[in-house]
Amino acid sequence: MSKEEIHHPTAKQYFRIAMVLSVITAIEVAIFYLEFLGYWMVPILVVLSTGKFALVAMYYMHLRYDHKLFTYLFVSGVVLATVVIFAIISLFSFGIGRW
Amino acid sequence: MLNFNTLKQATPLVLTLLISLVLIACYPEHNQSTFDAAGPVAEKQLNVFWWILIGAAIVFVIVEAALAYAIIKYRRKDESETPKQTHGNAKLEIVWTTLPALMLIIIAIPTINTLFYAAEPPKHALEQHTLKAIGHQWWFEFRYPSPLDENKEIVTANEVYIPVGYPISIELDSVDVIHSFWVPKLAGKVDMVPAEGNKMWFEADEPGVYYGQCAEYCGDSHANMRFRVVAVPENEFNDWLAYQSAPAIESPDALALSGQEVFKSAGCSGCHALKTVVNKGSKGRIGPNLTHVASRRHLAAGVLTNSEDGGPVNDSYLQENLRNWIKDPNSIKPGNIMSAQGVVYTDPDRKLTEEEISALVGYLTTLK
Amino acid sequence: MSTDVHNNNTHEDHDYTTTGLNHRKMLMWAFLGSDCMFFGALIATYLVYQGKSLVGPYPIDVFDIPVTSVSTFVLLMSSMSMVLAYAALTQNKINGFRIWMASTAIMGATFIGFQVYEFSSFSTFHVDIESCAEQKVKYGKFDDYEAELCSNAKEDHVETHDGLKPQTNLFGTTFYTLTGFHGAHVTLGIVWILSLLFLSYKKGMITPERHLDVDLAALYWHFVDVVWIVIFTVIYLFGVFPFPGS
Amino acid sequence: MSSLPIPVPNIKISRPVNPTGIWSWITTVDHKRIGIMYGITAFILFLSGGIEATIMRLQLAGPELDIVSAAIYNQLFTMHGTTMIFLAIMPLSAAFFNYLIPLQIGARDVAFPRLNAFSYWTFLGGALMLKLSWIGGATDAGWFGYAPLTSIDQNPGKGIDFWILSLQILGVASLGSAFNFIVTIINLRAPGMTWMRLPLFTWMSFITAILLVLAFPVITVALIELTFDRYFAFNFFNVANGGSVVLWQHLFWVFGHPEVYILILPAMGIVSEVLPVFSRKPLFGYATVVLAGAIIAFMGWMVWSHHMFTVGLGPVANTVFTITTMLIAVPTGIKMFNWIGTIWGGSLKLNTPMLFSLGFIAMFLIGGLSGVMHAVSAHDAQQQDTYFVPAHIHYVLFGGAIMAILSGIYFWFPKFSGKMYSEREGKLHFWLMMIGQNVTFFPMHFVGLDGMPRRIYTYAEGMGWDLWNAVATAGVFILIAGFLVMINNLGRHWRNGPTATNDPWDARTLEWSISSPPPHYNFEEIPVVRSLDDWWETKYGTHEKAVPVSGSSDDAHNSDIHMPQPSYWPAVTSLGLFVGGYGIVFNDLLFPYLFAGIGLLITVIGVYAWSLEPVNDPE
Ligand code: HEA
Ligand code: HEA
Ligand code: HEC
Ligand code: CUA
Ligand SMILES: [Cu+2]
Repeated sequence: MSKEEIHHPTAKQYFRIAMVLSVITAIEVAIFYLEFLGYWMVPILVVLSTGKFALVAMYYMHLRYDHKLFTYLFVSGVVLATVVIFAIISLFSFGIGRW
Repeated sequence: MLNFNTLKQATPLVLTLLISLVLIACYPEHNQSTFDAAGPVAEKQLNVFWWILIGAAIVFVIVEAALAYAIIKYRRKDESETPKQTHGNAKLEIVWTTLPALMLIIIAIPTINTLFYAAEPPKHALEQHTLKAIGHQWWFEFRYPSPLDENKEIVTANEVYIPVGYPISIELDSVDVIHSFWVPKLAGKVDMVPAEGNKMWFEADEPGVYYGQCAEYCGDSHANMRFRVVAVPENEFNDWLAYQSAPAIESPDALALSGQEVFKSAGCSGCHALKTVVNKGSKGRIGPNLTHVASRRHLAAGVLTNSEDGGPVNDSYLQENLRNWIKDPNSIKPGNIMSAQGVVYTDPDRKLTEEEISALVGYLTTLK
Repeated sequence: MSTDVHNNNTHEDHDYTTTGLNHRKMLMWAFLGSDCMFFGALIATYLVYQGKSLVGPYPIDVFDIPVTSVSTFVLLMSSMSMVLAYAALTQNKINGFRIWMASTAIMGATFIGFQVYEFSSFSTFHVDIESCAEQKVKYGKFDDYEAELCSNAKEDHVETHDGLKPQTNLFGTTFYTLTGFHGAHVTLGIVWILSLLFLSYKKGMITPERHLDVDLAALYWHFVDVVWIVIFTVIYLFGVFPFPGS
Repeated sequence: MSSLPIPVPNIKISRPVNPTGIWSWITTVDHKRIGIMYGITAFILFLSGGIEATIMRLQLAGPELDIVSAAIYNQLFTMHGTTMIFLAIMPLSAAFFNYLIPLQIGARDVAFPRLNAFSYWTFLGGALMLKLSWIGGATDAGWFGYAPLTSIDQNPGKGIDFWILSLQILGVASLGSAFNFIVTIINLRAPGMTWMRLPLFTWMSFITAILLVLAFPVITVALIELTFDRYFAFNFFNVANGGSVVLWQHLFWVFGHPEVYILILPAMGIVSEVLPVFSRKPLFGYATVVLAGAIIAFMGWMVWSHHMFTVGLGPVANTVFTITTMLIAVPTGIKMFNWIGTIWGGSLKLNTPMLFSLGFIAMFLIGGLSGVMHAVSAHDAQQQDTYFVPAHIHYVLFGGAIMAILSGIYFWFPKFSGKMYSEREGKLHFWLMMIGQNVTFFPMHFVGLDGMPRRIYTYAEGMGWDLWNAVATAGVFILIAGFLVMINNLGRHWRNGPTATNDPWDARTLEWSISSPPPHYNFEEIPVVRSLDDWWETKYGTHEKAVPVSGSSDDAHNSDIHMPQPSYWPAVTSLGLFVGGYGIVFNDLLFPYLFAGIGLLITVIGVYAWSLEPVNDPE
């Protein structure tokens, strides 16, 4: 009943996104076994999974087509959670923790 | 009738209070006053405090004065008056954003400086002046590196001697919960975090007895977890350490001998050690080391005083305190582990008799 | 203007709202933002304790990446099926809706099944000295680390640690808690989806006009999916990666 | 809309029709009634926290007193802190949210009336659970419950379990109401009520609600971890297996610091409403004050380790947190100066609410400055865990939050009661508060810097602390006198005070445009807002523009007033949580987790019935 529906992707597009998601997952797992990457694996995997995250949020959760407000509500949680995770880890790594 | 005039009067009142804060708290009798710094760390920390106190006083006076002025000046005189409807002033707002920020930056500089100063002992700190302080519910264990054997440590409790004029590094640890090691006149506190330890340092400028107290809430008798730092000249310190390394005195006195028996049979020796030299890093006993308990000015972690005005130990005080303590530790330190776990306190059948107590007191008094 | 008060409440969907957005949908988004902090705190705990376990088993001992990859794939597909259910409903294809909903629930349940399998196999896991060589083949990576592990296993693993329980070490504690709470979210989602499926057999309960009821469940379901995306990468893929100090 | 078929076979769920008496309160979904229930409950809980404080002060009046035992004292300060923060100030703020936000934004109710009722009942359950734990030994690990004092080894009693479970339940309540107000404020603003026309109290409440939904999950996780440690021997905070007790501190304060701004922002909102009214002048720098509030909330996330300066995070981390903490003084200062800018050049009428708001500025300043002194981490090593911290706490929480809340109570008293209180007694109350709190809390600065640790049940003679402790104890009696005056004043006049007019203060916001107390449906006609301080501009004919920026009253479906129907299910659902909470604490009773299961069942039934009950009455 609201205007948003008009723009919603079709079933076919949903399916295509699912394929992309599966392929990325497959790539992730493959990369995991590429030992020579060493620590480079971390940023690569972070980028790939962020991509998956974004795809699901934007299309399956139709954030792309909805009001920006929803994006703000959700992304503020995502960003804050990420920042807090990093802050706590770094406090432990140069504090009295044993890293 | 109360009215705004009272508020007007409140400002000088609060100011007077602020000044008396300085006066009262500087008064040297106060054993744990942070205003009576007796070492470089505490001094530097105190200096930062003066900076921020001055800053705060300035802000306080400006804001309260503006508030009081506005209240007096702009009272409603006529019910129908409508003042000019001002909505804001960007310039003013910028001013009162930047000025406080500047002020804080100025204060941040000595703060950070002191922070780093207090964090690491100075380069000239000596290895032999590194001691360990270990928090127990509710007393402190101290360990010195043995001057004779680098694999040994000398254990004492609740009273820690340091040589005047040397930076002392302290490795902090705890066996149970978080405690905090604090001697206000020598340095700000640092927490004793179980398993993660911590470190700090301080130095005493003058000989004297400095009061310390556990500052992190640690359970029932947190209030009774105190200790003393005794700063003495270097030679006296060395003598003291040599004396502490010696094992407990065997007194020929009959009462003491029977007390020694009771000490074993009543299970005291299960928790209390009677020799001070132990292997480095070995696990401590549940209770404080008693080898030289009679040489300490206080009993039960600074709660009972065995001397008059911090002077030498007075035997009659000591005996009375020992008696009270052994009779009913719980009345002196609620919740303490000795009465919670010592079999003579938990098992009514094995309750100490008066004679046994007297014997124990007699024996412990000989442990100079 | 009439002032008489009718004591009835029109459905929230039809009320005037300032932004034109639906109340419940906004609530859902705010909740999801908040739930990010919930998982954030759990993940932070996991990462702080990564590599700090005093005894094994360690992630590298128990994780079976191929298996988890499959369950990850299943969860991803369930997200697709959920979005297709929603699309079917908006086009008034009620049967399509039911089929996709059912398949979402089934895939969710499959995921939970994998998790149950994983938990039970972890908790009965033990390092077998003989199979050390075999283990190496199984992962085929980080040989030094594995070798070290196997030699450790000779010393203490076998008798002292029989299986990974939450009580065993920090890894067990944090791993089970984090993935367990994710599993609980999935389970709740399944209950919700099944309730909707059930309601769709009641006349007038699930209609294209009331697609919002399904939309909310779908948002929740996709959220649970994105959380898993993070967990899979950060916990599983990084978990067997030898971080400094671990 | 026609009524919907009832989905659950053979079970007829219907909503209560015009219940009366106690049932009308239990089933109510009216935000005004819920607000009043929140307020009264929280005020009683505040008194209980005050009584706990009074006993503590008596014990500390002199050295080595023996009024309560160490064990009881430790329970007292823990319960006092927890009560004041979670059961007094937060719900008192919630009372204002409930009562005022719909009125201020021109709405007839909140977005989710039943969720609102649920929040209240859940809060009540959590509060009862915590307070009843006095029977049999309450929690005694301090309000921030540092590990490992809360571990099962250290603390085998049920007190900690009650504390954990009640905080979890209270968390559900807070989250519920925070979500509700986020949606309400975004979505139920009257036509023309743009963001920059939102009354300040509503703005600050909105920011608070956002803080709540982001902060509470963190404490929820921390408490879950603690629960698992205690109940199932997990290792989160178990040092023996490599756990870190410092992790608890991080998790707690990641929540805890935003929490203190959750306590103060609504208070700042109240003050920002009161000052303009009694100065007859708009708020100075409205946009800046709003922005400063948002910045405080944002920066509140970056400072949590200032509670951990002595834990040993190292000088680098301490430096970072020193700087971020100090910077928070800047936006707070902006607010302070804007408030002074508001009264500057105004026409001040020193009625009771105004006095309390001015008192707030004077007292919160002291608390803020001692906060900045804490932020000076080099010297915080001397202040941390001494009475200097309680001095700070009470100046910001009593001098700040409580003063502002009292200001709000007097300010809106005519609105929610329809009666006038006695101005003379109100002023007496104010002066007793001002004198009482300074006599009680100012000496804490002295003893703190004089080396008196906090949380000690007794202290030795000759430490130099005797005098100021005695003074502090004396101060409490002034406070008690003050509160007795207040209870008498408001209690008496609520029943038979003179009738209040709709707008006794010549106020500025929409709630004053309707009758006192407001009708069930609030606004006969949803107002169309044309400017900030719309009601004032309407009265004085000084609107910014003649036409609203957007929307018209047509948008609001004015023709019919639809009010939500009462419902049983919110209360039932909360009851389930309460029972479940008890069931978990007494998990060993009868069958393990039997009562927890029953609680869960009740909750599930409640939730299903709630979501399936007809949205309009079938009768
Ligand atoms: C309402 C609650 C509230 C509020 C608003 C604040 C506000 C602040 N708090 Fe406070 N705080 C608590 C509640 C609160 N606090 C509690 C409950 C604890 C103890 C927890 C416990 O241990 O039990 C605590 C503890 C606490 C600590 C830890 C102390 C310790 O344990 O060692 C610190 C340290 O930095 C701190 C700092 C601050 C600062 C910098 C502010 C700032 O936001 C204050 C800013 C305001 C001003 C500065 C005044 C106005 C500004 C101006 C007029 C501008 C000009 C000013 C300058 C240039 C300085 N607080
Ligand atoms: C909102 C927060 C708030 C408020 C309002 C108060 C109010 C008071 N607080 Fe508290 N306080 C805290 C929050 C608060 N406190 C916190 C968070 C802690 C830290 C806890 C911890 O360490 O874990 C603390 C700790 C704390 C301590 C330190 C304890 C210790 O460390 O050992 C002390 C000591 O004096 C104290 C005293 C008081 C007093 C005297 C009041 C007074 O203002 C109370 C005044 C109110 C009353 C006296 C009630 C009045 C009315 C009546 C009694 C009327 C009669 C009754 C009927 C008719 C029914 N508080
Ligand atoms: C379960 C272990 C345990 C047993 C058994 C025990 N104690 Fe103790 N004892 C302690 C602990 C723990 C303390 C420290 C108490 C405190 O300060 O909180 C202590 C303190 C003392 C002190 C004060 C020491 C000081 O440095 O101030 C004396 C003296 C003492 N015990 C004597 C005895 C005697 C005599 C017995 C035998 C009857 C005994 N203890 C049995 C654990 C024990
Ligand atoms: Cu140890 Cu307090
Ligand atoms: Cu803080």
